Amino acid sequence: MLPAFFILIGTHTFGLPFWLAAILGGVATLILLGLAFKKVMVDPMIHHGVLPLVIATIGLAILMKEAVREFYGADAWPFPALWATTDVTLFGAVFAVQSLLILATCIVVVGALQLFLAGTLTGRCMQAAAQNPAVARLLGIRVERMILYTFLINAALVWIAALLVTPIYLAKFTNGEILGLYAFIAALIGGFNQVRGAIVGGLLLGVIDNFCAVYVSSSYRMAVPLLVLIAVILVRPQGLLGRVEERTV
Amino acid sequence: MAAAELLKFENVVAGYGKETILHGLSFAVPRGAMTTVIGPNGAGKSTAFKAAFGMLAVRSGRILFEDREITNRAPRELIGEGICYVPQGRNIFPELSVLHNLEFGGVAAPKGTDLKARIEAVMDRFAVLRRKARHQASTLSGGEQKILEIARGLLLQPRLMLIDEPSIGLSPLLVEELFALLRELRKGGITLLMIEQNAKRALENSDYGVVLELGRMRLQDSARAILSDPRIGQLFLGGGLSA
Amino acid sequence: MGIGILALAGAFLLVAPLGLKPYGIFILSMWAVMTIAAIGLNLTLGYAGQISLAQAAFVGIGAYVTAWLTTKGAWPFWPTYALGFASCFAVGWILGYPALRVQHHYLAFVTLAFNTLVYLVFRNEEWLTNGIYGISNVPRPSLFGFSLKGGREFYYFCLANLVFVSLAAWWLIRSPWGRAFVAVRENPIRALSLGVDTRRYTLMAFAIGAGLGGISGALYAPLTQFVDPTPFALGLSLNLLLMVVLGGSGYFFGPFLGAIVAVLLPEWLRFAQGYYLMGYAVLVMVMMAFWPTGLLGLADRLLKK
Amino acid sequence: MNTVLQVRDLRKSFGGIVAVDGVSFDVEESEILGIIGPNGSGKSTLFNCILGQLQPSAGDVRLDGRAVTGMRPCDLNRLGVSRTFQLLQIFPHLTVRANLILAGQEHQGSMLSRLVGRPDAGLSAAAERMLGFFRLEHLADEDAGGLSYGQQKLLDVAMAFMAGPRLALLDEPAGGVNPTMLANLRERLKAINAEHGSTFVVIEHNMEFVMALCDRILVLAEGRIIAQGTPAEVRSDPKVIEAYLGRG
Amino acid sequence: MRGLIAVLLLLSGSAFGQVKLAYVGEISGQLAVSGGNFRDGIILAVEEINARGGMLKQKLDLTLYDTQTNPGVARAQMQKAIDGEPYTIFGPVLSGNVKVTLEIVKQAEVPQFIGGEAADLVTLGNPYMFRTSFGQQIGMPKIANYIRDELKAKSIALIWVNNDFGKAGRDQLLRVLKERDIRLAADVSTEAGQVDFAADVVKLKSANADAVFVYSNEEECARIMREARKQGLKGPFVGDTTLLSQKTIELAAEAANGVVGHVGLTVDAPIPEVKAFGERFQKRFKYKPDHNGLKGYTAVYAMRYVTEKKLGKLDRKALAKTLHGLTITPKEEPGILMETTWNDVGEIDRISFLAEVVKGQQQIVKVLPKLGK
Repeated sequence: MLPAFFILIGTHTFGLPFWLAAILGGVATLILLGLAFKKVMVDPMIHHGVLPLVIATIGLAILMKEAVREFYGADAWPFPALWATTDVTLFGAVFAVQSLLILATCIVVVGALQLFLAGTLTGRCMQAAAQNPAVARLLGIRVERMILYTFLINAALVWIAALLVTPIYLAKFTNGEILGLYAFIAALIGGFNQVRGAIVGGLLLGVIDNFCAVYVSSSYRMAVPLLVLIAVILVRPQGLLGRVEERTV
Repeated sequence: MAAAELLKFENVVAGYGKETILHGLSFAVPRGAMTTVIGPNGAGKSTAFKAAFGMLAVRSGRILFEDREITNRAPRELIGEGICYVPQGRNIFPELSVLHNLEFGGVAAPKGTDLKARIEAVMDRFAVLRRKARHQASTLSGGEQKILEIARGLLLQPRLMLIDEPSIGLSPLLVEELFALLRELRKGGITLLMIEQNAKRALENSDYGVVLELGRMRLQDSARAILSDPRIGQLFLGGGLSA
Repeated sequence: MGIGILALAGAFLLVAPLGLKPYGIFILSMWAVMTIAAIGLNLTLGYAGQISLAQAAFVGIGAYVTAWLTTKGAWPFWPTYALGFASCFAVGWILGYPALRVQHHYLAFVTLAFNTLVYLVFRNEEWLTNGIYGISNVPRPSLFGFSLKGGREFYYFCLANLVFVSLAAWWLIRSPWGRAFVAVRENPIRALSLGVDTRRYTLMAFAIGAGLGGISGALYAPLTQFVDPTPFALGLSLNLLLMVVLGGSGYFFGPFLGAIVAVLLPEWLRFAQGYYLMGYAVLVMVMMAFWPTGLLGLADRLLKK
Repeated sequence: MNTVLQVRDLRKSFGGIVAVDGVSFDVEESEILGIIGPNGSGKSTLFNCILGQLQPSAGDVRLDGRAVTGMRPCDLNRLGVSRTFQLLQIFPHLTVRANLILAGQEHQGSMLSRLVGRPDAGLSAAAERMLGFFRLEHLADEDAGGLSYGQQKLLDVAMAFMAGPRLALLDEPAGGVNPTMLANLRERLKAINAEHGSTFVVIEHNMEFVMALCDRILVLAEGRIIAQGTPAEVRSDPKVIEAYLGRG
Repeated sequence: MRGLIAVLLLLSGSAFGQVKLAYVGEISGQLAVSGGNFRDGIILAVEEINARGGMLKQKLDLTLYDTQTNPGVARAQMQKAIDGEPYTIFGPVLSGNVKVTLEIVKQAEVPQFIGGEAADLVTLGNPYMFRTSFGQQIGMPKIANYIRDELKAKSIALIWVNNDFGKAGRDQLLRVLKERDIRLAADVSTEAGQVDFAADVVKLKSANADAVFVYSNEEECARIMREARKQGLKGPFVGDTTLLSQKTIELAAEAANGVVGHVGLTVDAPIPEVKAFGERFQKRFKYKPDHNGLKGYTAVYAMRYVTEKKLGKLDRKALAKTLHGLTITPKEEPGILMETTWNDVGEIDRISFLAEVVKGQQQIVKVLPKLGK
């Protein structure tokens, strides 16, 4: 939600061309949702357990929503599409160019992320820091910095996601809630500690959701992903593809 | 002329939370030799290693390396000084490949180090690592995993290697191989400080022995002398050295 | 000193309605009702350490039971009140089972999902709940022939309920059960080895917390006199969680303070017009950053110094 | 003499690793039995299997002749078996007194009577006696988390005796306790044994402590019993020394 | 606590010679757009009246109360508003919030101009309640007639938002379609605030109906239209006011073209007074109002007309009584913009429009007469 509005502020308030606003919006996202979120909220609070952090994050969500509403209005805003909104016919089926390009972008981004995580030393250091921070620290890996990187990458992904979905979903101050919840459910279903898991979870959730919308009563559509979530959590708490995190007794 | 001792504990007090484990530990590690630390459970052997490697705050006392104080410095800096630490148990990243695990040894290397060449050199030395370089590290056997950890430590060409119970979970034959490897490393000029459960076998392979009890140094001598000391058995079964 | 503060607060709650307009009285009544729900959640979360994001669902169940039976069924109030508690107790017991398997954020998500499912039932099962139209004209009860229709009278009724629930919760916390709850929270393995049947106590913590949610709902319905699904969505559960954590999770008076912050504070901040929710959000964040153990956790630390 | 606990051919493996490998022994009434052995010899796993914290892979545990294999720890505890853990396990946010009452309350009355009955479950006097016995009276109303390590350890042990157990299994009661406190602890344990005839099984690394406390000692190595006897016998057994120092 | 009392005193303290008005509505939360429009319409009218010397020579003093689109808050805020003893209450816009506050408004006997359009509101027994726009039971037959007579459709695929507004509209529509023997080929419920409508549109498409009826809030309407365009769903698309609102058109861009529907109130109406209002509004608030802006604006003028021209004094009960069965024409009161009648339960009647979106602009195809004529 926020990156979309950063970009809109750029184009509307400062009259910037879209591409420049998009880049500046990306930078603002990295700084605010990546760097500042980690340094100002997560770092000081994580020692006190998760609950205070959750509450503070709820507070942050209210703040961001209300700030956008107050300074930008409660309306939804149209958002320029990155590509033409025409259709093409492939193998007898009609596809929107937009959908295909979104799919392509997702594949490229996920591929790049995988490549970065598995193919570069920094990426592997991030994995190491996530899997076993104690050993990583012994090897001289700067665990703190790796964690910061993950926050930055997260912010960047949010920015890309915003660029992709906002033309379809429109920019509105309440957009973040539903999408964020779905992202979280997807990650839980797939397994938290895996890029693969998140992808599988997301795909599965999308497919289930759409099948339900078509075949189950659509007024209970929201229920089915949640039931799947409950089932997954109770049967396989680590997620479909997740690893059991090793515990020391 | 460098001092005869590479690493020195001086009256080190340390512990976890409210519990104090090291009650003024002092001993020195001779340069270029292999020293084994033994002692009953709770003597503070592993704690001493952790304190030396900056993983546990030292409350008082000093730790010196090459006559320079390294008390309470971060692991990353100590790696830079040339100390490497191989902790107890399994410390690899099972889902990454063997080669990538090995690479982590060089994360803290100063700029300009030719890590590629060093990795090659290490793999020359440990054929099994080259053979399985592309395999997931979890497919290695217990002994191979320990070798991987030691090889990873060698990447920065350390002067001192701290090894905590390398033989745990290894078959007797593998333990023999492991000790042979350690002797070889010592010949190559690396000072070794090791904790071992299997005190007899470890001492037989070592130059010196240090006996800890209840967080203090009780005895330090040549490995041979300690081996033949009748009081050692008693130490493990109660009564202490003075009894 | 504690007793002095308590007496002062009690005196204030008793005389406040005399000087307040109906709006203020309504807000105070809402505070009392929400505090009851938060006390329930505090038992589950604060004492027994089981995170639940479903408290709003129980408030909803209690509210619907009361609203439905007193309007369509023309039942008197008290049986519906008891049924509101009992049905939530039963459902809460069942919801406790996942807690025997999973903990922390997994449990949070199971309960969150449950809350949303209950909300969907409220909304979609029109034959039962009148769906999105809601149930209007929920009557306010009378007590010993004395009508509680007026805002002030109903406030005292809510307050009496709050006192009753507080005393019951106080008794529970001081009883062996309270100790067992804390034991389950702090160290279930050791508790088990001391003969504490952690399974039964965990379920009990869920059920009692849920039951208090039901009581809160049974009061909510006649307070607002209109029940529809929207207030019982996830937002209220998060808000109740905020009350418990902000007030001081695991402190007896935490929910009272937390409900002040969550119910009364936004009203006080309204002078800031459009900015009031932002101000509120900032306050919440600041409190959590500096006093992660909540207001009472802070007080506790200051007193010990 | 009565046999309180019978363990027959108990086995436990994790994955491929066998932690307890066919252990059998008896514990007689009012006996203090010590179990020693090097790190990783399976002592704590043995305890956890006996006490239902872990499900044994095979074997049989009997309490007073009654099969209790795999019974839930809370049920076993209510049959009169209590334990302490290797690491300190107290409830830091309860007061010392509340810790003690908690340790006894589940033996009093029914679930319902514990809710409506007296808040102390009628255990105040017993808790007071226990406080006195372990010399913790002055700390009764402190949060247990505020005590020193040694005091917490005493409390931990005291909790195991609140319900007047028939059998107490203590896992390293002396671990991390300073020498003065240690003497106190040993003397208290001896006194309980003498006064109430309670039966103890003690895992301990502190040899001095265990040799002075126990009547009989089992030596465990690699999941098996390799020796047993009086402290003196065990101490001079070459197999035991080998287990600790390794073969040459 | 002292703070609370102080604030309360501050808010309740009324200055002499002012007529107090209250807007209790959705300033934040899910329905902030509609509530915001309604609010700004009121503000504009109040400012205009005050600029011209007020009502009965007294200034109008408007206080805003935010329900956050939340019934519990709405109830509290309505109570707060009533405590301030306002002459008239405007809002809420969300029908559920109208219901939750019904009892206390009725008890307080304050005239209330609601924005809610749910069919049952005026039947719930508050004699002080007046609509500012058609209830759905008035609008829906007009659309159904259009579907039968102009589109000649035999079947309809319906997509609606599952909140009180959408549900009530759907129930009304189902009733009138049945009366006209039009078959319901698909009945797709969606969530308020939903962003992804891919599956829903698939369902509409597979229904193969003669027409598609879209009944949701503005943004969701726009998203549905975009998705429909993406999937090549041909329509024709029919809807009510929200589907043809300025906001929807702006958001859906070219996907909105060709949509036809019934519009109760619109600034694009071919009426000079309405157009002039639209321009004043845009000048004041920098955006183009939707029908809610008109609702708020005309409600204030209706109140003023009755108070000043009919009563000559501030009298709540008389205001309500007089308004029942009254017709106000723009000639008598320019601020009413269009001739408007309230019946004996507060239901509203005035002309409405059939509109079509052509090249991103709402165009009035036909003016539909008042029901009472």
